[in-house]
Amino acid sequence: MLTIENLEVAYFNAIQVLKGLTLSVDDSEVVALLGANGAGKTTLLKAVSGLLPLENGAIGEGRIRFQDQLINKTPPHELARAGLLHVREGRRIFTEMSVEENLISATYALTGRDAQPDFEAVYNYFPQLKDRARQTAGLLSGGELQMLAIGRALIGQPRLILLDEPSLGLAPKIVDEIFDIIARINQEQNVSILLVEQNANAAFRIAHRGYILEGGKVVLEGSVADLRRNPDIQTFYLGLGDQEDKKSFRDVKHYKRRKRWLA
Amino acid sequence: MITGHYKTRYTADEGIWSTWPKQAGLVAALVALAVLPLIANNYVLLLAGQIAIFIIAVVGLNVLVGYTGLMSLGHGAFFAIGAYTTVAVHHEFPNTFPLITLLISIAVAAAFGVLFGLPSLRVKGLYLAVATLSANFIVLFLIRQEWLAEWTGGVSGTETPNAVLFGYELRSQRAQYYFIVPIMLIMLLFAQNLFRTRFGRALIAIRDKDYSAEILGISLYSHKLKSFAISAAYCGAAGCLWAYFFPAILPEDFGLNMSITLVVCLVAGGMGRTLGPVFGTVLILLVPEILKIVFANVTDGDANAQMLFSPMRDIAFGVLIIGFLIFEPMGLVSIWDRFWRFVDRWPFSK
Amino acid sequence: MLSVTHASLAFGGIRALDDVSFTAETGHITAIIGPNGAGKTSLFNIISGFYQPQSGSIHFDGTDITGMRADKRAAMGMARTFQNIALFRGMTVLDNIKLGGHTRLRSGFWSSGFYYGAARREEAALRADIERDVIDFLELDHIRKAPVAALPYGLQKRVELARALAMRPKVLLLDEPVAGMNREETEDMARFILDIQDRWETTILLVEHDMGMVMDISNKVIVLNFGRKIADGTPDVVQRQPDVIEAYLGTSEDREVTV
Amino acid sequence: ETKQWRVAASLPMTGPFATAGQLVAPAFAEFEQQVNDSGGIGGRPIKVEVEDSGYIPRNALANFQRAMAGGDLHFYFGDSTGFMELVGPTLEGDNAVMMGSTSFASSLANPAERPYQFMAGPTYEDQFEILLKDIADKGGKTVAFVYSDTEFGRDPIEHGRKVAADLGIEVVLEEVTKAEGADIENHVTKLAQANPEYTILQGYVTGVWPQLIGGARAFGLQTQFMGTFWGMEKVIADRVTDQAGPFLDGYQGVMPYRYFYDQEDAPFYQQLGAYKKSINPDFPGYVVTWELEGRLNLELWKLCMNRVIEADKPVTPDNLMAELRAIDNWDSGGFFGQPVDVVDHKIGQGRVYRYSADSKLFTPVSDWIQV
Amino acid sequence: MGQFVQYLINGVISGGILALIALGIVSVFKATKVVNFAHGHLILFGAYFYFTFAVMLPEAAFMPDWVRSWEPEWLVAYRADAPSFSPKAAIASWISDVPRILLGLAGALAANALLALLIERLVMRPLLGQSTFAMILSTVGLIWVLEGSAGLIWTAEAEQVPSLGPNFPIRFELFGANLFLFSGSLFNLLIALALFAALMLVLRYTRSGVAIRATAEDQSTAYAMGINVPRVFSSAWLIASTTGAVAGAILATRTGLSPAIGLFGLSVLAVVLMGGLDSFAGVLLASMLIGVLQAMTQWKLGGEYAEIVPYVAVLIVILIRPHGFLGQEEIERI
Ligand SMILES: Nc1ncnc2c1ncn2[C@@H]1O[C@H](COP(=O)(O)OP(=O)(O)OP(=O)(O)O)[C@@H](O)[C@H]1O
Ligand SMILES: Nc1ncnc2c1ncn2[C@@H]1O[C@H](COP(=O)(O)OP(=O)(O)OP(=O)(O)O)[C@@H](O)[C@H]1O
Ligand SMILES: [Mg+2]
Ligand SMILES: [Mg+2]
Repeated sequence: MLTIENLEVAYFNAIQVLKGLTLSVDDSEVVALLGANGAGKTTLLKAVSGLLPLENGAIGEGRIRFQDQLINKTPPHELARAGLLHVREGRRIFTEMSVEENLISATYALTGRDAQPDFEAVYNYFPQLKDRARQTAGLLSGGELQMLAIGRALIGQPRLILLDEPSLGLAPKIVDEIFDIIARINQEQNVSILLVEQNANAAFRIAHRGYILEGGKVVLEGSVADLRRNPDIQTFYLGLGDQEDKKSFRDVKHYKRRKRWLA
Repeated sequence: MITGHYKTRYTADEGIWSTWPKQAGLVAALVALAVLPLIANNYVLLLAGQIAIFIIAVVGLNVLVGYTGLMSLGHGAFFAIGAYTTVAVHHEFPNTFPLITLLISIAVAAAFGVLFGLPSLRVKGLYLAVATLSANFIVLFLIRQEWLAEWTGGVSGTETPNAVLFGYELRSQRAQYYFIVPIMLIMLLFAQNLFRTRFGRALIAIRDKDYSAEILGISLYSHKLKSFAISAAYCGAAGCLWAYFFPAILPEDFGLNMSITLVVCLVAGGMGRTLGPVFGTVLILLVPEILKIVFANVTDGDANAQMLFSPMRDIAFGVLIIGFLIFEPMGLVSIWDRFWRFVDRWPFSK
Repeated sequence: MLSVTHASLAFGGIRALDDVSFTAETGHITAIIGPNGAGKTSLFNIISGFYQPQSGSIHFDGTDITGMRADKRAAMGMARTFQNIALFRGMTVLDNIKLGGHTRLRSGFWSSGFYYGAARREEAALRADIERDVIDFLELDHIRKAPVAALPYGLQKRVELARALAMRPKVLLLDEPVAGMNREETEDMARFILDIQDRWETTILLVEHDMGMVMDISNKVIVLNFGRKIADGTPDVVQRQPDVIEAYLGTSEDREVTV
Repeated sequence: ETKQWRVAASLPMTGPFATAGQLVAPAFAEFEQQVNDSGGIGGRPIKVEVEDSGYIPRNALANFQRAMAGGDLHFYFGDSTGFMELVGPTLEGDNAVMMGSTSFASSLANPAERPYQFMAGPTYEDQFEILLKDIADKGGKTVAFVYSDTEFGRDPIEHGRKVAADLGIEVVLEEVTKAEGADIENHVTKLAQANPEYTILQGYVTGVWPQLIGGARAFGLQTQFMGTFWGMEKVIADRVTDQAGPFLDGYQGVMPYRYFYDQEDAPFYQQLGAYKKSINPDFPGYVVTWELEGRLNLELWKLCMNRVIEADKPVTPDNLMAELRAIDNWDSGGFFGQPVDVVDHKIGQGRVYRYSADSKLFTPVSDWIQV
Repeated sequence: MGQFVQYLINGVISGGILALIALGIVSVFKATKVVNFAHGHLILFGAYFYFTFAVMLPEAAFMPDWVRSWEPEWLVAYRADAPSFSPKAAIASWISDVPRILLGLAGALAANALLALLIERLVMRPLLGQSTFAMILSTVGLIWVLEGSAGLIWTAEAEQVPSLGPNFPIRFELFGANLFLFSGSLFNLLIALALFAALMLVLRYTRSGVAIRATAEDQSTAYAMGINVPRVFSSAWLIASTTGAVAGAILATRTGLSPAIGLFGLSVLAVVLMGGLDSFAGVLLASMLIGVLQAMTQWKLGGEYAEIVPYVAVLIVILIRPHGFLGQEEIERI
């Protein structure tokens, strides 16, 4: 579905962010991508969805293929029309338009495909949105905004969704809800999902495989079950103590433990 | 070979002319400014004087637009207020000492600045730009009124006084140059100092994120108004010098055209930087003249050829502005920065 | 130190806050939690003075500050960070932090413009102060001259905290300080917050969705739902309240254990 | 010693009055060629340099100073009242130069304050006076002043009021309009309300006056429209007639000069026509009045030059201006219908012409009126 | 009272033209967040193009005679006994002008559209991703380029162009006063309002409207949603340039050709902000209000006051309503 080989990306021809990254997403698979702040996760998604040039970024080396097509230089709207939809960091809802108009805006992703937008399907996943269809989107709560962002992608009848930190700033209960729905979407719609997350617990719940990104490179990859067993992942991403129990934040030390994959 | 500039005190780290190549450059620039009139003809001095005056005004605009992030398309009005205040002061008290007039012009312009700034407490962005533009038109409208004509000369403008310093009348452009340029330098230094200390920093904070500034204890009301006042004061000073420099003024001199030229100078030079206005003004005021000289040399003053070339000059000028925005959007100062980075790292620079 | 009594706030038809009262004890960490849209940020906004509550009052340090402008409250020693990072993007880290010192400095427009003299001494003193108490403390030395816009998210959050600290606040309002951070970074931030509490006895108000952190470090937890306070107490107590679990926590804790 | 006489000019070749500048500019090149072909002045060739000002006084001042910096300058032609007033006070000592312009602003005809500036015709005030006298002669009782909100438009208004009062004519409307792109409907409405016998238009070059007259005619207003120098150009009137119909028929106005087609007893016009034909076989035989104005400035300078040189005096601005002031009973050979004097640095006469859409000519309807 | 109605009519007519000009500024703003300072000069080009295709081209040797003046026999007969300035004569002369009016309009629309595409490609496109401020200023730079180019291409000013509709005075009596208006102006008003309404409906109620608004709010997200952002940009410029061409043609018939048309366009900015940059309805309201206020001021106070009416009005309005009559307030969530 999506394969990325040896990708290098720099902003302003100066700030090198991705340094030879390789990754793939198979059909109907949920792949989690974890990594520290500034590791380049968002940059990777922007590179895939063609948004980099709008932010003075550029792909140097490397190839990105979507459904066996080379898409290094394909403009974003054509990717959307081919079924690759990007739910961006910070949700990026059109705040001055109504919820419904936000959904309509995504119908452009169906251009050139013989398909009708299915608003009801979206409202089925997210009943709250239906109640607020005519409301100005800027006034929705954080969870609803995230639902709308995902709903907007669904309108485009995607084959692959790039999902950037859907849990950001959401209450625990909503995070659960949303992740449940993401899992449902993956199963029912047969779409692949590349999920960028900081909340490893939540991400591992629904993902099949995972990658750990650090300093612009993949430092670890494997099935979710494998990753969960990795002691570094347990310490740095899952917050488990030495005995695989929950570690209290009050016990955090001033010095840092070294990560084994850096060795 | 310079491998780095080590600083041992925080004050040194905060200095502006911190490296010796920069200090040498500063001295060279000052010497050049001092000797220019000795070798230049009236035409060059006319341009130099105009540029110096404009620099003051653009520095003022920079305070508001570049540092505080409030857009204005009406600064021609403050220029006008400074100029007409000077005329009016000399009309009432013919022998006023020029620096006193300058201070009065500054004060009056600053007061108008506060008045113009009132909308900024409610209005942002383009709305503010158009509010100031409107204010500009209204000021010009008032200046043209018959009932103010005694001081303003009304529609047909008025002759302006010459500065008299200690019994010596500044008639020649050379003498005026030595009056204007030091004032410009002082005002430039003042602005530079302002923006590396508390007050100026607060303005920049308002530009970058107003509510965040507020939460740090910066009063938006008073700072926005003060910014308008300072900005207007600079333009008022420029207006005062303008009135001394030119033999006559007309209301049209200070219209939209001037306001836009000020903005263009600022953008070409680089907003929010002290040297931006200097570079921008020099570029924007000199380019049309250089184009003229070039075309005059090509055509040898021939009328028929001039007819063809004159519109092309306008086109060239517009293309220059657009080209700048596309290729050097941060203005000339970014070239300047690159230059100094190069010098500082030489011979390791590539 | 800080108390809110019967505060209500509505936007059009939406009741963002509905008769909310609570007190934050001096030197304690008080956490405010609740679902999205419950009114936590709105509560911060009326405390810091961006919105005026339609009814109710706010007392800070013994004074009634209801109706006072935001910048005045800051001068009294109130600092905060924002849910969506609100740094001055055009400036360096150092300048951002210096701005935190704004209310402590005296030099005005004239002395700033003339610089040599009072203004210069004051600037140097501020710089020394910040270097010692803020930059070293929050481990920002390596990026002090970097423009904030280019920093990764986590560091930006830390710079925002640094800026607030430079104000020497009596009370510090933190709106989702660890959102978007992974476990490791969250731990760092938790450490800083605890250290601040220790070192300056700052009163801290904390809005956060990371329950692990909230429950571990706060002394008291207040739960909001639809603008109303539904619970108030120590973390242990609140955590077990069924209506809190129902409205906010959900059952994810259980699920996590199943792994 | 200079080898050639230098003349420089600022003309508005861009900006709002570009039409005027572009029409006049070729005359300067032609003057240079014609004078040099006939041996120059006092045996030395002349050099004419033209610059664009965009009708901005400050630009014209820069042009002027650059011309001055280029060596001895013997005549300068300015392009606006604003420039003339801006440069006026600086013309002293080494900076002095004889200076004509496109402006007829009354303040420029002032030997005491403007010792080096002159005007090749009557001031706008004079022109108004001529028109009002003509109205009075014909028994007119009411008049409207319609003028643009510019210095140029307002220049003669106050004087006009006074003269009208003296002549017993009532000013029933004073209407201020934009210099270009005026809101014709409103102005016509107001004219209709005031219903004056005569309407004097002032302060327009190519625009507004034709539209205003057209609108009023279409509406059926009977008022007699009148104009001053810049609103009296046949080329414009002809264009309007060709493109929009004959509504300018009967329009009148004051003109200080004879139209170029009026060549009877006008040796200078005949020569100029012949010369133009010789260098350009397509020359249609008509020279626009705006060009005549520039040309007359140059001719006056040439006359003064010749007289100074003949008198064997040094060619200085003071000597040139002294000769100008001494012009008395001068036969221009065309421009004026009778010998003229220079008084107060101007030539205060003109007469009223009327446009006929049939013949496409402005023909005189009054005698030369002296003011 | 009758006089009042007269000036009201005059004001509404000029308000219609203001609205038509404003339309172009608003549509570019809606799509790109750029306020086009050069819109007046786009209109100026429209006017010159109209002149070129409706006056200059028909006079060219290779054009058939009927383009310049269409005189079928029935028209000659119809006109035969009409007195000059009568409606009949006006209609007849308009009919004989129809071919060149159509040619002029078609030419102006096409040429202006081409010009706009050029501007969009060469100036605005390279600035994509730059701050809107830079884009706005580049339109200021465009003013010089366009003005210079116009000066280079056309020396023709003070030219008259045929009016779009038949132009004869209409007289009627109301409240005891004799009122009049020109049929040509009425025709212009109708064209302006029709264009305005059409565009407003398209943007409000169609999918394209959503695309345009989405692009305005967040270019890159709109792009990622499958919206062809560059196409949206060029369409916005196309709308502006074609409505601008019509506005130019109308202005040229009303006030004659002159570079002042460019400046006139600039003053419409005040109207646009008064209405609210992003609201068509608000801008229409503001246009009418300014038109009427200006007419009333001209009537009661005279021309020098009329000129500053828009500026005073916009200042007052945005002090009371910082986003104009109907402009949308940005939601800033802290
Ligand atoms: N538009 C940009 N211009 C310049 N640098 C950028 C830009 N966007 C990101 N960067 C830099 O690239 C690096 C990686 O950023 P990116 O947003 O991809 O990280 P991330 O892994 O998504 O982090 P986070 O978890 O904070 O979202 C950071 O150092 C950031 O400063
Ligand atoms: N400026 C505003 N205009 C209108 N409504 C607002 C505004 N600010 C907040 N609201 C509304 O008030 C309610 C409370 O919002 P608030 O931001 O305080 O929630 P929160 O608890 O901070 O949520 P989150 O956890 O998502 O940050 C929400 O319904 C929101 O839509
Ligand atoms: Mg990211
Ligand atoms: Mg919140």
